[in-house]
Amino acid sequence: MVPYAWLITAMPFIAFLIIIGVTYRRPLASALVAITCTAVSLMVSLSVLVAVIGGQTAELSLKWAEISSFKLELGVLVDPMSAVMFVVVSTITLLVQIYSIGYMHGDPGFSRFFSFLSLFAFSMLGLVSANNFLQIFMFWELVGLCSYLLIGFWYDQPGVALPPPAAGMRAFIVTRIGDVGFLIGILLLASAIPTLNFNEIFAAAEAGKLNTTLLTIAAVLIFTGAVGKSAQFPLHVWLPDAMEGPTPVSALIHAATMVAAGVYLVARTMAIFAAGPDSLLVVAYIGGFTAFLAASIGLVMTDFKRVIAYSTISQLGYMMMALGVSGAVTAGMFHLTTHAFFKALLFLAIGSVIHAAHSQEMRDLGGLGKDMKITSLTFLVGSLALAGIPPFSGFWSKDEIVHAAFASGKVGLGFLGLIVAFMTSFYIFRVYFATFWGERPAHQHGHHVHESPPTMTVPLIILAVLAVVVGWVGTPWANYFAAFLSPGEHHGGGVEGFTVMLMLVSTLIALAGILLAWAIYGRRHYDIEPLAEKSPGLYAFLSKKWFIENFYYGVIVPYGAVGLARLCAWFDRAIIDGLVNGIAGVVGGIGVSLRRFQTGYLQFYALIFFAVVVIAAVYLTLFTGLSAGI
Amino acid sequence: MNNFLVLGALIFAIGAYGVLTRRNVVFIFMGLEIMFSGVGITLAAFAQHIQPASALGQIFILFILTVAAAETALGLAIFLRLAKTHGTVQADKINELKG
Amino acid sequence: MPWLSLLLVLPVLGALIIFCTPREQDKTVKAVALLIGILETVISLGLYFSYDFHKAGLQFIEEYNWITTLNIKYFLGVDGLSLPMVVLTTFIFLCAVLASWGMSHRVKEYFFLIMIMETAVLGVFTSLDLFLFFLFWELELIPMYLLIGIWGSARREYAAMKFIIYTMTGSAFLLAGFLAMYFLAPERTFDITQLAKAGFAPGVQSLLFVLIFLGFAVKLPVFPFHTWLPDAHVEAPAPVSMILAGVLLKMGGYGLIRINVGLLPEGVKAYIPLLATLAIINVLYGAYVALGQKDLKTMIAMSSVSHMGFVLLPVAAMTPLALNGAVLEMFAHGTVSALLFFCVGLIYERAHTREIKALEGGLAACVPKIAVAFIIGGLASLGLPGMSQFIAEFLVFLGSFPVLRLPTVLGTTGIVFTAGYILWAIKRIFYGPLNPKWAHLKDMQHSYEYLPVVILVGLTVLIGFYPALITNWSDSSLLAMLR
Amino acid sequence: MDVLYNLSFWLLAIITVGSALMVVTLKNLSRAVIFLVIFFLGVGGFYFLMQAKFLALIQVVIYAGAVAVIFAFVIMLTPGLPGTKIRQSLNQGVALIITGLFLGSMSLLIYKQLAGAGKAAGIEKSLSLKDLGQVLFTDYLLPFELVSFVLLVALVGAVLLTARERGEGNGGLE
Repeated sequence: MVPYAWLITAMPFIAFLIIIGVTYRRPLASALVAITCTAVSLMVSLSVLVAVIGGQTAELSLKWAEISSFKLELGVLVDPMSAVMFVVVSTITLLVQIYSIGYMHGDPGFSRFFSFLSLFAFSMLGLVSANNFLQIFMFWELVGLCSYLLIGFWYDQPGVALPPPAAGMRAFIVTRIGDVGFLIGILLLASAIPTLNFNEIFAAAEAGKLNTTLLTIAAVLIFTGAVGKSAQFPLHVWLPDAMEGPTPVSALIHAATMVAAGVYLVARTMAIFAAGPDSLLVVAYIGGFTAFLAASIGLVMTDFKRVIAYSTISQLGYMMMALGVSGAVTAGMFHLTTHAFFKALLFLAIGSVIHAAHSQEMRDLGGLGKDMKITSLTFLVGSLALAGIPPFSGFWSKDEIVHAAFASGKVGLGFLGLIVAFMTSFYIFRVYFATFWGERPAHQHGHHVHESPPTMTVPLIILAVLAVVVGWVGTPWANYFAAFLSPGEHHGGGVEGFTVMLMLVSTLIALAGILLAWAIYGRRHYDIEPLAEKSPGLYAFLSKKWFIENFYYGVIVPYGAVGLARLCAWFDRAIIDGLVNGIAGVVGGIGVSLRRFQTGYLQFYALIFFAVVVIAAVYLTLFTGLSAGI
Repeated sequence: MNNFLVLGALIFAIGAYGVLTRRNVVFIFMGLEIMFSGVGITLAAFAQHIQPASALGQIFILFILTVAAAETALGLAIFLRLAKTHGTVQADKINELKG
Repeated sequence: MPWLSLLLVLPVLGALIIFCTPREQDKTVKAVALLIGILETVISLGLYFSYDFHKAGLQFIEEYNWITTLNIKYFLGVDGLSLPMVVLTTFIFLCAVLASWGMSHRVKEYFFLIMIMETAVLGVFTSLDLFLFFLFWELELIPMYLLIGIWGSARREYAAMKFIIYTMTGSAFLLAGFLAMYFLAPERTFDITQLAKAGFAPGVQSLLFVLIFLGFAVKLPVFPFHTWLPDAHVEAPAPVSMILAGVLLKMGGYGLIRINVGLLPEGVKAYIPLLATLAIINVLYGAYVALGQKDLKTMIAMSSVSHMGFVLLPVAAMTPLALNGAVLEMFAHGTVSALLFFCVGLIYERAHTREIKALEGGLAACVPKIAVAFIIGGLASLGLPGMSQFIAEFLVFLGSFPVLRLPTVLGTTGIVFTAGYILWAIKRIFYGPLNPKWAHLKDMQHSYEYLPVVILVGLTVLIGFYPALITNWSDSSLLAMLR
Repeated sequence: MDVLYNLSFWLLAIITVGSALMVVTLKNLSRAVIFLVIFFLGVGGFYFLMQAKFLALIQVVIYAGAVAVIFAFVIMLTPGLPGTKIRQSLNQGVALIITGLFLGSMSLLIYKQLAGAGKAAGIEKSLSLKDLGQVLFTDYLLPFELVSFVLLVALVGAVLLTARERGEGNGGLE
């Protein structure tokens, strides 16, 4: 099936075209088209994965344009990393699409929604399959577009915290700042070696043909792109806002796939990072700091969707840290995979809650576990996976990261990882207890809550199963995942005492977080925040998100961008144009004074004319050689 | 030949003087005619002196004469029109070219 | 068959027919203009695809002596640099004719002028004799002046006057440069192909460069000669804006590449820092000014200034890759800006305002099709992959970076600001709850409203998906030129 | 021969210059026209002296005949014009200086530069009318036709300009 790998990318695009061209007015047909095409993609992805496990890899390439002997190509790179991503992306896309039939039921933009979802699947799969920098950048931008369109999907709604189109715009522009860095990184590489093909560049980098400093700078610049897309500090601010989009979108784009594209990018270009090792430090520390920053904010958010959004940022930070400390792709990609499943699960589960209770504010919710058994149970599975309780998938991948941090000698980052693990299990169970346990708040009693329809619960169940089992491919005893992804290296040969101890410690830490959450929120309805009473300063600091957004949207945007722009516009009008008009005025003045000569009397003109001719004649006669004879 | 040339220049100058000083448009035209004649004489003198065998000079004058005649006819027609619309034939009363 | 002459003569013929049509028969006038527009497009496409780009160089040459004593020739020919511009021109004029279908004020004169202008613009792109080039260059001004001055909005006379004075001043320098070149050439000639071999001394080249650059800089426009553009755009009717942004600016870019780069490479080299600086000022300053605009049309006009910086940057870099990007950028920006101006025209026609603040309020709900068209145009303008401008700008960056590192890096930041002002405008105008005062607005209904959108979006997407359609043509010619 | 030639030259010169002066100085239009006719005849005489017989003929027929008659017609067609005295213009002094300067510089030029060349201007064989026609209708056919077209346009234009517009009434000077 490997030669047909391009179908994986092409199918969703076909779906997109069919939906906007043919079935736009028939919502259910649109959904069917989208799901069928994604299913085909998934099938091809699975067969490709099987083939790749069997040892096949391939690089399909198509010459797109050749300009001054510089080749631009489009291609499909089939290797273990992309094969895994194909399966992850198409699986989650398929489940989210099925889920959306129920979630988006009756929405006037139903077909539009599915066309955008298909376009996104196309872009994301194209990004994954890229075999060169141009292609990955193109699809990188396209997933950004889909994100923009889908965040602002309900373009005429007021939104929860800000209007969806505004959120979409912020998301696009903030990520684009990162993209500029990415673009410059690509340009830097292309100026050193005249190609954009991954394998050629990596081969050159590994062979040491390229300058180390250049590679380090290029790697950091590429990482800038990942910082934007994967919502790492300092460009993380867009992701919580992106929660204004429909929840299936949050699950698919802003939890499982697109935000992980940054991690995938770093993993994909690891050869460049490895050749400029200082860049890995940047990756590790930015990742670690982001993990901590986001987790700390997640502790105090009262909108549960935002809690999970910050959790996503935090987990992405984890992945970056994994890539940074290990200098290898395995741990980060493993966490990406497990996280994709359990985070999609969490989002879809809270989507189910939002769908039923029409609120995402924890103060308004509580005691939903009785009415929504499936949702409650699947959310619990997701929470356990996120918290890192064995044998759920999150445990294995998270443990590998912490282990890698300690193993690399960056003990600080290792401890940071453990602290974040504690915070993680605390905040996610805070959400769980506050939403599904306890009593419903008094003002919500009249509103009866139903379990969601099967189109929504079935994907939840499937994802819950996956969230449990996916981690088993990468246990320290038998790390098939690592062996598959980087076959050359030595993996899971023996489990040392340190590994076992670390597993125990991290499990205990996670359990402690759960217990603390239960102690505070488990027994009563969530309405007061103990931290707010005990340490109002810290609480304000956290709930204002470290004042980072205040700085961005309160200082940089109004003064640095809009204010400066208005100043420029004024400058253009008043100074530049004024200068021009001033010159015009001077010329006009000269014209007015010259106008006196225009008496309008023909004979006056004739006189002047003749006089000039005569003067010329006299001059020629007397003062030039003309009169001296021929 | 020099005499002819000087004569041509003299006639031209007289015509120009007329054009410049007269107020009546008809007089201006007469001045113009005189100027044309001066040019014609000069041209004929040169033609005879430099290239007597070729007909070029004479043909040139012929064309000038023709065009001048046409010009006079048109000019006088304009004059009549002017007299009708402006009620004056004095050039210094007509200043529509004033900017 | 003298196809190029036919290309030039057809619009004049159309203009004559329109001239002879009785005043009341608007329909006939429009039909004639449309017919000519379609014929021109078909011919230009025919030329485009029968041009053999493997062989590079000038083809379809027509050369006749015109004014023998001055060695001025009627010399036409196209290569991979001018052909995309020719095709762009015919398409944009076709769209402009369609966009003018609803015109009711002095229809005959309007289409007459449009036809004359088409000839002039095509003449600029096809003539290979500088004298002829200049003739067409000037011929284009008159219809434009009248089109802005008669069919414009409130301050039309001011804008038209500003336009003509600016460009005439530029033309004066241009003419001086051409004449200087004519007299300095070993054998007095205006023939571009011969001037390319003239081998001017570097000092002479840099002098000539300044003169000619000034002429083209006004047209492109380059900061600080750009202030005519917003005024002209704002006052001109929408179809004229389409032509102005779609084609006329490209004359400046084309001239820069054909004459400044092609004939005076040493001159370019002498001014690389200045050119790169100006290009970056264009990109960033243009974007910033656009961000600060209150009027939608001014905003798009300033975005043109910003994007034309991406045409100037390759001129400074002078690498084939970057210049290919510049050609592509000119083509792409031609279609995209025409699309945007067309959409603004549609909105203005309905809402009678262009003020972003006044328009605010969920127009997507009442005019979804216009909204989609504008959003596609906006996304293309901010360089979305799959649209032509992305690949153009990518090539510009790719080609310029090895030569001009810092300017290119600064230039790339421009894409953020572009995204900023375009998305901001889209958000404010089309999104949000529907403002009741706009509830009565009608969406696109007529085929003459759909067709330009379809054509322009089609071209944008086509080139975005398959840029080789332009680069295969431009590449060989540019390589030959730079060699 | 020479004497006769010189004599006739000087005589013609006096007549021509004198009548030209009269034309530009007289205040009475009708008399000025008479002097114009004399002037034209004098110019014709010069052409004759310069062996350009055909030109002389043309000069007499067209100018002394037709053009002068047009002038006369115009003067008479314009009410209140014949016989009235019309003031000279203001710029007499300036005009005099300028024309004088012109004349001076020209004379200087002619006498200095063409000093030795005058002798060659003897009596040459005159071009026959046949030769002239031969050249005119072969080599210069196109200009000839063009000039005839110009004449036609002038004719149409003159008619158009002087024709009364519809509804203009009887026109004329008020």
